[in-house]
Amino acid sequence: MRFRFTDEHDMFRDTVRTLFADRCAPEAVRASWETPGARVSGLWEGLAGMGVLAALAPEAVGGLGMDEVAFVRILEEAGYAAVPEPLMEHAFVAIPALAEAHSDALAAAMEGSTTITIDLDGSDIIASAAIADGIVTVVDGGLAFTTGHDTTSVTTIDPSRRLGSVTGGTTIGLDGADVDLAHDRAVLGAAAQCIGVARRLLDATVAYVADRHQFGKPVGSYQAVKHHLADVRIAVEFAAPLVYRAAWSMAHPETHEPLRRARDVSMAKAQASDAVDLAARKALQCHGAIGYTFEYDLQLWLKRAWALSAAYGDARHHRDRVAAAIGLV
Amino acid sequence: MRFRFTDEHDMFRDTVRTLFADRCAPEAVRASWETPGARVSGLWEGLAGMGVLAALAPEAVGGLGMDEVAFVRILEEAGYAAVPEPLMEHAFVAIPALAEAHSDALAAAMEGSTTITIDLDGSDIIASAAIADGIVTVVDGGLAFTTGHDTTSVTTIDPSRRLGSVTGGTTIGLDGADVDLAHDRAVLGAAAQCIGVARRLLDATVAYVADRHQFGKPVGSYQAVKHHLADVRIAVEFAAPLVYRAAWSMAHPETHEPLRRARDVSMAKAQASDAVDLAARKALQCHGAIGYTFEYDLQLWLKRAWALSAAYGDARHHRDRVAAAIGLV
Amino acid sequence: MDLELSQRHVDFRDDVRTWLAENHPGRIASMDTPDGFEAHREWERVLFDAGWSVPAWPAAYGGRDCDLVEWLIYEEEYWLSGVPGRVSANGVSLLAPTIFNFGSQEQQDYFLPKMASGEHIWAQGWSEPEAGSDLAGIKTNAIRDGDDFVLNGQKTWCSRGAYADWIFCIVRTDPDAERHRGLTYLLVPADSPGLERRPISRLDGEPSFAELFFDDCRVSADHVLGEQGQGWAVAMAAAGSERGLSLRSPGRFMAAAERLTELARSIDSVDLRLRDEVVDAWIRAQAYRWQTYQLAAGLMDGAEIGSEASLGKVFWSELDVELHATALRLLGDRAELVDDNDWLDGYLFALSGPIYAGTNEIQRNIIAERVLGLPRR
Amino acid sequence: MDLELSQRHVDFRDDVRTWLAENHPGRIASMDTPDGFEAHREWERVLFDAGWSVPAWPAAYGGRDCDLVEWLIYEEEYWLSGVPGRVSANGVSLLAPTIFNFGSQEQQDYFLPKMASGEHIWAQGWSEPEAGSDLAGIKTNAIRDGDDFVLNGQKTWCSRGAYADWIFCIVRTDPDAERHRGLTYLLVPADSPGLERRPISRLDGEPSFAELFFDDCRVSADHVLGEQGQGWAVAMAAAGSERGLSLRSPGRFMAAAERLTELARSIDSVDLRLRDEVVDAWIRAQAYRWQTYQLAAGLMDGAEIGSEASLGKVFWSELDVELHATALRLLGDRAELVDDNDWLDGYLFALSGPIYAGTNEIQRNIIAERVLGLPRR
Repeated sequence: MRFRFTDEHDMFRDTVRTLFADRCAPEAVRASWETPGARVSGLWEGLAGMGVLAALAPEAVGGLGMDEVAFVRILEEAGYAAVPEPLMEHAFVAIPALAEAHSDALAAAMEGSTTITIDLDGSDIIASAAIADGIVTVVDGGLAFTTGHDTTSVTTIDPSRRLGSVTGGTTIGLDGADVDLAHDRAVLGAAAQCIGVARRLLDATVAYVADRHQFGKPVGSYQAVKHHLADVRIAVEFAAPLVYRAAWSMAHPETHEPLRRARDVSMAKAQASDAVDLAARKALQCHGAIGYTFEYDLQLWLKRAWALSAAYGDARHHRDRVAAAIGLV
Repeated sequence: MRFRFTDEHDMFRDTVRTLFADRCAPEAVRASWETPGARVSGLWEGLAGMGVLAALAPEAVGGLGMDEVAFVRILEEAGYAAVPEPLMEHAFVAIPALAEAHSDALAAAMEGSTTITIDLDGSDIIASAAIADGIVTVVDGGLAFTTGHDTTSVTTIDPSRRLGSVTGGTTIGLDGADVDLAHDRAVLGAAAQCIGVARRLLDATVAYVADRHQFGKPVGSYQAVKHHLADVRIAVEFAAPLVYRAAWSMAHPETHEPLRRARDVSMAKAQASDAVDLAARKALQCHGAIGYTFEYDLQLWLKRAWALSAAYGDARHHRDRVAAAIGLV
Repeated sequence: MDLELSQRHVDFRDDVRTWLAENHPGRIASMDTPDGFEAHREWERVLFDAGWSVPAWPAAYGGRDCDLVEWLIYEEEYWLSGVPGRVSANGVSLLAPTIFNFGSQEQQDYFLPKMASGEHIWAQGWSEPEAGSDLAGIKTNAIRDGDDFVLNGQKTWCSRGAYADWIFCIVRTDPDAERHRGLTYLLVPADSPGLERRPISRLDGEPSFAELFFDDCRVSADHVLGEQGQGWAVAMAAAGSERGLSLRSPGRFMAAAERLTELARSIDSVDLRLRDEVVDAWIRAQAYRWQTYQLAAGLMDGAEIGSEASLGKVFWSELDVELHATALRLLGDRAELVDDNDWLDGYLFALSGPIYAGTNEIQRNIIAERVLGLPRR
Repeated sequence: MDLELSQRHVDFRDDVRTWLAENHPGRIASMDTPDGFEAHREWERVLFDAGWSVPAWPAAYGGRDCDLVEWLIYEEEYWLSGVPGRVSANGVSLLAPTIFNFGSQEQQDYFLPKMASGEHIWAQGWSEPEAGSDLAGIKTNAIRDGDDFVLNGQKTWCSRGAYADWIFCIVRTDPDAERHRGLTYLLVPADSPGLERRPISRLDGEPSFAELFFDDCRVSADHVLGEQGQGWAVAMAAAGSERGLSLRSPGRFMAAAERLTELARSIDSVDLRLRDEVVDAWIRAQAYRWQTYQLAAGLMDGAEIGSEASLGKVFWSELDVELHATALRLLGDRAELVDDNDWLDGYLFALSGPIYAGTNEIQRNIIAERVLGLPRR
């Protein structure tokens, strides 16, 4: 028992953080809104070049053979930077599924010449549909892979999610890929991004209230504001370890009691959703009117918070899954 | 439409408030704990003498013919004073039921030579059982009246509730008395007492934090404490009108749409329960350790808050009743 | 105590209800777009021509001399009917009470009818980048020069500011005076030379406020409301009404709660936890209604509404956020869609409630200090 | 990163579990009654004789030199087994770390073994009527007189204070020094002449604390812990551990959450809203567990636990209240019964959590100022 990230974990995280800081500043996120098909310049190529896209693919096929413990911290950084690309869908769900199924599509996805999103719950609205070359879907209870589809964009509050509905295309089964695992990956990936978004909302708000003065002193010196932000800090502090723990459960199926992965993943998402909801509410309230504007960058994370909190099941849904796992149904 | 108490309403309330202040100070409440059968000296007689016990009985039989709008404010005062006698059960539920049924027991109850409690939901634990001469109960879906029973006291966190279980006795039907109305009376009476308890908790806490100093200034000057108590004030402010409104609905059955009384009564109890729960939590937190002690009087209202919040259905239960009334089931 | 409508009030309610049903203009564009703004102005004119734009005002200025209870009934019917919102709200709710209290006869006669008819749509110019909740920090200068004031500075968060005809401002006429002193309440034509307006968009990109830039902008001294240097007192009187009855009437939240209930009814097997939220919102809308009727009865008997207004501000603004958040949860993955999604639009609007007109943190301070009497420091 | 127990830890866990199962003394009276206090002292002796009273201490003082992970496992098993609580907790959790840090060799050799065996049960004498959260306001005087200090003053809220053998106090040895200065950490025999003790009852009438009255009470200067006048620094080191790992281990809340889950399972058709509360409590107990293991890994690598301890204090104390409140809601009209109602007892105990060891308001200030770096004023 040793709940500590290794220096390698930290270095990999830091490298990706630097890439996001260089390539995915708020202006880049905003630029992605202009047209549904726009990409953040150089980002996908950069991630591919570092091996991030192929991180979870086995070394035998040219991946990094990295485990989920390392990767959830990358996804946390993606939330922190509000990355408007389907990194989670592509690298955390699709690549492992394609690898399990020995799909022909794996190589192109690993080198980043394609971008893959997911549609695991049969919704007619799919995140990143407008920029996806392929979609991992569920057909007859098993995973499948769709390409060559047509996409109609759907306007949402957060255009960087690039939702769309999809018609046509060719679908083939991904035999050997685990549909429940793919679903749990999406849930955990969303939870990890929630943590990153919550941290960013908190950091941005702490900086703002320390600087902004009203009635002759910093807004952040008022006890009410302090306590709002202390509550956010507490929520993040106790949600993050559940995300890491769930990643560890996923990475170590050999030590599984039955249901443990599902239980751990759902605990993580329930707490991460609650944390990011609280962070968004308090960030807006502590910013006041400026936080409510389109021009100010806080909105990038507010909208991401709303979307990710509900994505792949909200806190209520995941508490229900935990209830089932601990014999409370 | 004129939502204003009359001067007569206010005068009657003030008279009873004075009686409670004189006869039912905290020492008197404590004294009632010593033995299960103890009474607050002079209080029941005083209430009888003023006509309070018989307030809801028709003038034709010697009552005051008062309506529920006037009486809920008396019950609010009973909560404010933590009166350890079954005023609500006796005067707000039993007397009207005995009057509707033209019961022989009415006269003695009106003059206060007997004390009557209620058991409307078939519980084996009855409030004020240890001091009751009679119990209004439900038998075969109709109201009934039990006398001559034996009581075994049950020890609870709030000994002034004098809970007991009952065996034996003689039970006769109260033909003509409305069981649903009796139930709604109990709910509304509990709600009114919740408001009074919440007001007392707030007043006591405001006084304490204005006086108590820590770190060189009054505890009540800290913004966190201010906001705790502002929240309590808001909760009481918006719960009380629902109690008055429900009393008016009960007093004016001629203007009833179907289900309106039940809906209004349940709205009142839902909000009053939430308000008194919040008041109790914040009162204890703002007092700190002293509020947690047996010697300090705050506990009289804390315990009453816990009991009344749940009595005759908690907030959840009553929101479910409102759901049914507004077509949400 | 009488909590039923009298026959007179029932007749009044039926009149409003019937008129609104017969004159419902259907869905019109957002009042924060140029076309939508003018469409809303036309709706104001329709209301005005029928005597329904400012029913609580004296007949002389286009009203019906409604008492408070009638006004509350009118508002309930207005919002329940689903007709468009009021582009004139800033003027009618925030400025008009101040003009009635502090305006000269000439000002009243000139401004009030044009406000009632929609000829003048007003925006509020109080906040500045460095003076949000702390209005005493206002820096926009207005220096007297002959019969004019010359304005220099910047205002922000002006709702309707991009298209409004007039702006009611608080400006600093004595640059040496500190904090609350030396402020003046000034009415500014939006087409004044030297005044530039820049729209500010809210979260979803919809222009929703404006910034105003004053660069040697000349405004006639006739347009001072109240006395020069008395702007703080004049403004605070309006701030009382801003936080009070006139800003957000219960009808608005009762209508929203009704619509939320309909939404929940339209969904198969609503999760009990969500249903509980719906019922809670519905009850709270009713609580706000009855507390308001109780407050109105006091006002009609001559009581004044003071710091108690803060209780209502916190209550309705937090109810509004939670009510809309519940609706979005009910909508599930439809919640984030923008097109024809009144709930998302309402949620974004509601989010500003706990912030504007004095943040809820400040309202809670007011409740604690002025209602409960806790020590300031 | 390794989040499974090693074989060594599994063996350790099985040892603890087996020993506790085989030596469970059954239900014993409350430690706040005279008989219950002595029964709990006997239980301490049983633990000590088997080497399970202070497993994290050095073997020389009766411990097993457990590392932090082993200690956390021990605590999980301890609470899950349902054996009696620890009457020695004040000494072992709050005082012992201070003795290890600041005590002389002589003090360590004298006090630690007796604390481990239950021969000395300790109470904390820090709070005073006018110095609750604000310990710098301490007024109890201790004036040096030859080899003794002479104490006058009053302490309050001393858990176990009515029957304890020794009391660890903070007293003012320099009456002219202000606030934090001039305080001294002093160990006081409970049977000292001039010391009177009065039990204070909590809400349900159970004696739960004591007041201490010092009237020319003489205490040997040998019993100063650390240096005279350095009491604040010495106490703050212990306050760190009070708020940190040693005060409330995750095992306590995991066990409570398990019992809550069992309670919910035992009830037919639990309301979904209540079930949701149960699950939330269960998840939060797990969150506290894993956050603690993460913290422990840092500590074992030489990191220090500072203001971050406040995060845990707020989290566990509010979890504890809500967990017990949920249980009472599940019990319905059985909740208020006193006899054999561990949940009511636990609720009353939990209510003190957000108050003692620095109120949660103060903890949130600490988080905001020292963890987030917000300005103090």
